[in-house]
Amino acid sequence: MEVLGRRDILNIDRALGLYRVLDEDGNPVAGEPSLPDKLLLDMYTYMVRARILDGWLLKLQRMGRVALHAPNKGQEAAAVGATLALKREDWLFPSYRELGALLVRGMTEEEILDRALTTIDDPLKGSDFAIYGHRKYNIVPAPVPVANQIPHAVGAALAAKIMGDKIVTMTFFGDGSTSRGDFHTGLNFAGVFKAPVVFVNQNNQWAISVPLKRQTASPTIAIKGVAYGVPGIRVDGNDVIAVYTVAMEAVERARSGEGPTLIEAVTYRLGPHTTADDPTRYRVEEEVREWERKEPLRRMRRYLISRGLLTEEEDKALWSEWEKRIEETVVKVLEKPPLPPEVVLEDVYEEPPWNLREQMRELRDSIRLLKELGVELE
Amino acid sequence: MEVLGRRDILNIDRALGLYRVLDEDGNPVAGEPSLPDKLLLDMYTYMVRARILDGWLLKLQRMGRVALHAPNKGQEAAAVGATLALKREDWLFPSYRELGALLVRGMTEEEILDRALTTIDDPLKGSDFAIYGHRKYNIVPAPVPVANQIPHAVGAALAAKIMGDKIVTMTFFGDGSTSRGDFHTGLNFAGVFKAPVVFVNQNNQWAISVPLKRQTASPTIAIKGVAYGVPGIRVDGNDVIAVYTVAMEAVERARSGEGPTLIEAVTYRLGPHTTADDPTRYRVEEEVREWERKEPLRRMRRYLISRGLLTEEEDKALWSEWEKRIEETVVKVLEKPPLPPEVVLEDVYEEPPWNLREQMRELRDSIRLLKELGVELE
Amino acid sequence: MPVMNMVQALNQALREEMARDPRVVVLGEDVGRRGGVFLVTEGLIDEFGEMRVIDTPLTEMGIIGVAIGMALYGLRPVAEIQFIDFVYEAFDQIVSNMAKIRYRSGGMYSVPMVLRSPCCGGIRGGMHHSQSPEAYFMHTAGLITVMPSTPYDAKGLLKASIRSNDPVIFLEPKSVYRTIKEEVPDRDYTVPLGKARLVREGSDVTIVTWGAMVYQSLEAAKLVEERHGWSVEVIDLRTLFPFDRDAIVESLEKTERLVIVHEAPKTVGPGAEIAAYIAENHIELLRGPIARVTGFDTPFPLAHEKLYMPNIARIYMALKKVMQY
Amino acid sequence: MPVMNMVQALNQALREEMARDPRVVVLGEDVGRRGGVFLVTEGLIDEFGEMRVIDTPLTEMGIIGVAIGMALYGLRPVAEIQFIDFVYEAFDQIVSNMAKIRYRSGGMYSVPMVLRSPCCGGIRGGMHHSQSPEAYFMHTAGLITVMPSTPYDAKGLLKASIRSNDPVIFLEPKSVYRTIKEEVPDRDYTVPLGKARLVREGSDVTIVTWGAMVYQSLEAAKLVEERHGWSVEVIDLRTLFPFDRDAIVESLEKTERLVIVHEAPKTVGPGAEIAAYIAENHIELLRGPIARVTGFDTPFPLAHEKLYMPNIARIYMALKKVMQY
Ligand SMILES: Cc1ncc(C[n+]2csc(CCOP(=O)(O)OP(=O)(O)O)c2C)c(N)n1
Ligand SMILES: Cc1ncc(C[n+]2csc(CCOP(=O)(O)OP(=O)(O)O)c2C)c(N)n1
Ligand SMILES: [Mg+2]
Ligand SMILES: [Mg+2]
Repeated sequence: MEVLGRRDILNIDRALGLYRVLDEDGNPVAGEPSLPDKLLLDMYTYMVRARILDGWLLKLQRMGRVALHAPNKGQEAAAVGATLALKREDWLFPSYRELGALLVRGMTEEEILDRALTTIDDPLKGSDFAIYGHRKYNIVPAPVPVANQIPHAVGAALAAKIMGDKIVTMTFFGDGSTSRGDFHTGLNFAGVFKAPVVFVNQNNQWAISVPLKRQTASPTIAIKGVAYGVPGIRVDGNDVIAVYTVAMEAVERARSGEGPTLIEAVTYRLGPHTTADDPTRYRVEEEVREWERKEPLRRMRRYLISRGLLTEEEDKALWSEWEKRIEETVVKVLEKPPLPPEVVLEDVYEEPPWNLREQMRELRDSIRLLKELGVELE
Repeated sequence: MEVLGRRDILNIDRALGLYRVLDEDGNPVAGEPSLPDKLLLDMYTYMVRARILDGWLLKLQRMGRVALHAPNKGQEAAAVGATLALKREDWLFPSYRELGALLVRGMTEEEILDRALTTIDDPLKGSDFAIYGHRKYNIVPAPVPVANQIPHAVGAALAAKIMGDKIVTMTFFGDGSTSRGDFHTGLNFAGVFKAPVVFVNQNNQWAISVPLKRQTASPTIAIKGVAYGVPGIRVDGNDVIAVYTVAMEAVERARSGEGPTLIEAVTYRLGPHTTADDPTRYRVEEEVREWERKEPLRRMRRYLISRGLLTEEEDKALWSEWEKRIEETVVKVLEKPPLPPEVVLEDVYEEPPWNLREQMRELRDSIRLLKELGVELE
Repeated sequence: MPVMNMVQALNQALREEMARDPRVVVLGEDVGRRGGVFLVTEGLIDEFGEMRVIDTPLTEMGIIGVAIGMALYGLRPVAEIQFIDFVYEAFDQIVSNMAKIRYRSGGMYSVPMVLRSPCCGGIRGGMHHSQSPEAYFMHTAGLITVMPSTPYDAKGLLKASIRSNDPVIFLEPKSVYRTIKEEVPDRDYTVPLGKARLVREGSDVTIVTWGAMVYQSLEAAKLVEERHGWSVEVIDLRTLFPFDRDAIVESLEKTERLVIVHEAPKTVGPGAEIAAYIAENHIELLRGPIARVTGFDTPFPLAHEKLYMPNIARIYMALKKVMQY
Repeated sequence: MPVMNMVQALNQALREEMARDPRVVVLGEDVGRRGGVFLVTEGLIDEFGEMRVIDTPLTEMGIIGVAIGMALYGLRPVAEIQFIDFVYEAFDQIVSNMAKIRYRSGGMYSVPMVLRSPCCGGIRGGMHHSQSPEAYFMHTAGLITVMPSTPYDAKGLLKASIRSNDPVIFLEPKSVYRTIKEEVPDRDYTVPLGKARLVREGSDVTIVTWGAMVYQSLEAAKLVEERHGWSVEVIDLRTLFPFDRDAIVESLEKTERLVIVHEAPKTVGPGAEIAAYIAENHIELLRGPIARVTGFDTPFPLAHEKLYMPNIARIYMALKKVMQY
């Protein structure tokens, strides 16, 4: 039997393996990583900020001020580690569970909260929940239909290639999202055209209540790259240094014209799917406990302390500083006025056609009448 | 680095290799195949019939009697070999390029021609071109949007499993079709649910003008099964015995509950994509010449003759017998009246709702008026 | 008779149909252990097992494509799309196959399946958890499109849909899921497809509506009655295609005025067909203009959704317009 | 001025826009060497190279999804769908992204792209090579939908579409591709989006139509003129959304009678909106019923397509109905 001589491109070992720098307790598994101290501390700080902000969004949802939130807890390392590999001019196509990625790109807590609370300063003008983005940071706001953004990241990468820009695009998506057509088509185009894109799969084991083994019979997510000629790398997604390392490699490959990479970051969603979910219906507590032990902040803190880059006291100070700063931001944002009703009819087209101009009149008349009738609609 | 211990399911060697029983000149590559003489002769006869019928459909299209035809020439072995592995009660979900598969299932030339010419006996009542099917033979007529039928084959297979029927479904599709979402989702469902389905990819190297390497960067089509936990087998699609052999294995696996298989039958479309195509625009003549040498009928005839199962004279007789029979059928079918105009409004629902009843009146009135006006609309 | 909300009524409909007919299976994202995100399929997996209550991978195209294959083979699948806003990945399967297989096969094959899904706004769901895309389905020949507004109708219509030999798009206005409760028979009954429900009798103007807008329309009807003494008839269409034209015409024969209220955007929306149907076939019945009160021609917004959706003020304005013409 | 058919005019429009603006790229199945199955993109790959004329894998979802990403980044992609009947796999990308990204991003991002595709019947294309799905797009807020009926308009409208900062669905009636020839300027010009074209002046009845149905309508107009002396005005809408309501209303002020002719199926079709718009805003202009002559509410058939599509007899019947009311 003649066998095609191209097994090398399959990258099978890396796609079936699990790359790690730290073990679950924060001990280096194969020698000390050689990254600058500041970068290591930044990684941790971003994760801390994401964790605190995540908690606030949860609280604000319970207070009825945020429509819905998709908790990030436990997945901070994948978002932060991967995004840190990007340059300022690169583009990010996130999903709805990457607060840390937004922070790394430079988005502020205030901008994120404006968005979540649809205040007058909401950069996305109240369009949808759980999505974030900002042109200023080259972050395209995520579509809620999962995986939709994957071909966009590929298209933007190809556009950059066509225009001769040496930028890279990166997109995040979950394990469940790999079942969608968008994943298939995005990876396929990227493979065929060698698009400078990095696919970051956050394999958090669940798509709401559907476990990974019901999602795919593939041995790993990373190996799916084989179907597209896209190298796959499986990495411990709770090890921020490991994620950063493989992301750097992927970003450099992309930037140097060698094409796309599929990174599977193996992680776990410690919280509910969203604030509307009740995970006790479908998963056992022990599983959560087990992954809590492996969660990324604990691990990184232990490592930083053991390496002497952080003391227990400094860590406490870091947390309380950010807790205070973010709380102050929350208070400030809570006091902002809401978006004006007219936003409902704006930004459908560059210029509103006649139907929207008429509907703007209808909207304004209806608001006047509602006031007259004494009806509260919010 | 810890590596998942499941490399076995990847079936990499079979998915990257090329299974053959006969070489390009019809010589057995590894010993005499042990199949009954009658079966070997049947394989050849079905291919001969398909080849002749294909030629007629081409001619009938040029005569303006068939709206469009997708030539099969060069691909007869994949359709015939794979379908011969099915039992009567199994279900077939073909594409538009498998005349041989229809014949193997028992469909007659007359039924196929009735369909192609939309005569009064057209079993599908004039609905579309290039598609064939019949409930009598468990053949579901193909949708023209490519790959659409793949999830249907999976769903039917799952339904059979749920109902406890020990049947297998088989579906055909081209290399281009693997880029569509339907391929992705069909393979994924089949893998997750171990559906008793056999996927037969006719990799004929082209999707109209798009060559395989522009379709996917995957080293083979068969290896794509890895992404779904579906074993892939790559086979010489112009070697009818080889196709039959791997299809039998896949059908038996499916029937015994072991799940789906993806067969890549490597073949070549010798003719234009359809009667509306002009392949000289995009491919070179040498390529066609090269594949003509490898075409399946020549190869099988040489083998049968060398094995003593067929003489040159018998072969001539076989061809002229079928040429005569099919020509007679063509003549008969050409004389049949067309479908009545009312079919346009039938079979939308089980019972026509009020709008269709009214539109039937409109149709009849318009036909009367057209006659009165002396306008010919066909 | 037990009092139920729509979720309970739908759950019971599924349970009864699955018990009655072994060909009925349920599939979709999170329909198993999770019981669906709105719990419409709660408990079914315990009663009917994993073979008949199937948690699927996350792909609407796959759910519908596979359900079509199941229906072709002889099952009666009820496929859940978690929110109708996610149905578009399946649009090719719906338009090219679910709707067309009977026609394509000259009547030899059919696709007796139900696509059921929560739809419409009113729960702060934002752009992709609030849509009312019924117009797309109504425009697609081969499909039946249904939207109940009450628990009673929900149960009866779902059962009728499952028994239909034609494919049904069954849309559930999620804002009504738990807010409306009524007596629902604990036994088998169906509500026929294609028949509207007269919700409120009136003589001056007819509102044709469906889903959650039935309740907004009733409020507006009360308001104009109080303020102006106008008597408003409200018709709940229930089946959107084929819609009950007789019920509309009968009402117009009395009222001679028509307001159509729906959440879907206006342009080429479902209301356009109803208005066009009347303007084409019964213009003589009308005293003046037809009015449409609809979702605006924008994506569904997160902020100010109640201003986006038809509300009492906008319906009132329309009633006034047609009454004072 | 050179005489061209629509294929040549479209080809020239693409060529000129690509030369004028390096951001314009073309992508789709077989658009490269093959020049598209109708040769609309013929020769472009030789002139602009493989980076700007891109043969894609066979997936409409990918073509549109990737084109959206390109447009986000700053290109102006013209994505070809080989036949509009295959667009549905891309429907999620179209409805959820192409149409909504401007809104979703509060105006920060836009998707200046064109989806162009041969549409409509008349060439014995059968169920999946003949559809007229414009209603789906017209109902989707955020999209502009265009269909030219002449080579001149095709060139000018395509150029305007490529320059539009909003996403445009550009539908090309393939039965007209090579049958109609006219003088087309060899130089740059655009035909503005949103403006109808008065094709034939008349005073008794207005036909609003577009695409290939312009020609059927003209034949029917001639017939009734000869037979009955009725004077028929024919308006080619050209842009289907936002449609030129002023042109329609102006004509109705004169004729007071309206017939709408389109190939798309009737129920919730594009004609429903035009009829509803008039019934809602200008009912006082009408002397009698509006009539719609449309594709039947079935899948598009292979057999007897000319009976399925609006033809001279059916348009004649409708004109008679509204004239003799
Ligand atoms: C197309 C689509 N279908 C369904 C949903 C509803 N939904 C939201 S998130 C989700 C699960 C996503 O799982 P995964 O991709 O693994 O991401 P995770 O939530 O685990 O981060 C589902 C089904 C959706 N948002 N989009
Ligand atoms: C969804 C869809 N897009 C486009 C087409 C037009 N088309 C018909 S066949 C074809 C190529 C199919 O290639 P492949 O799957 O390799 O099958 P082959 O024709 O080579 O047998 C294309 C693009 C189609 N039928 N369906
Ligand atoms: Mg997940
Ligand atoms: Mg092919």
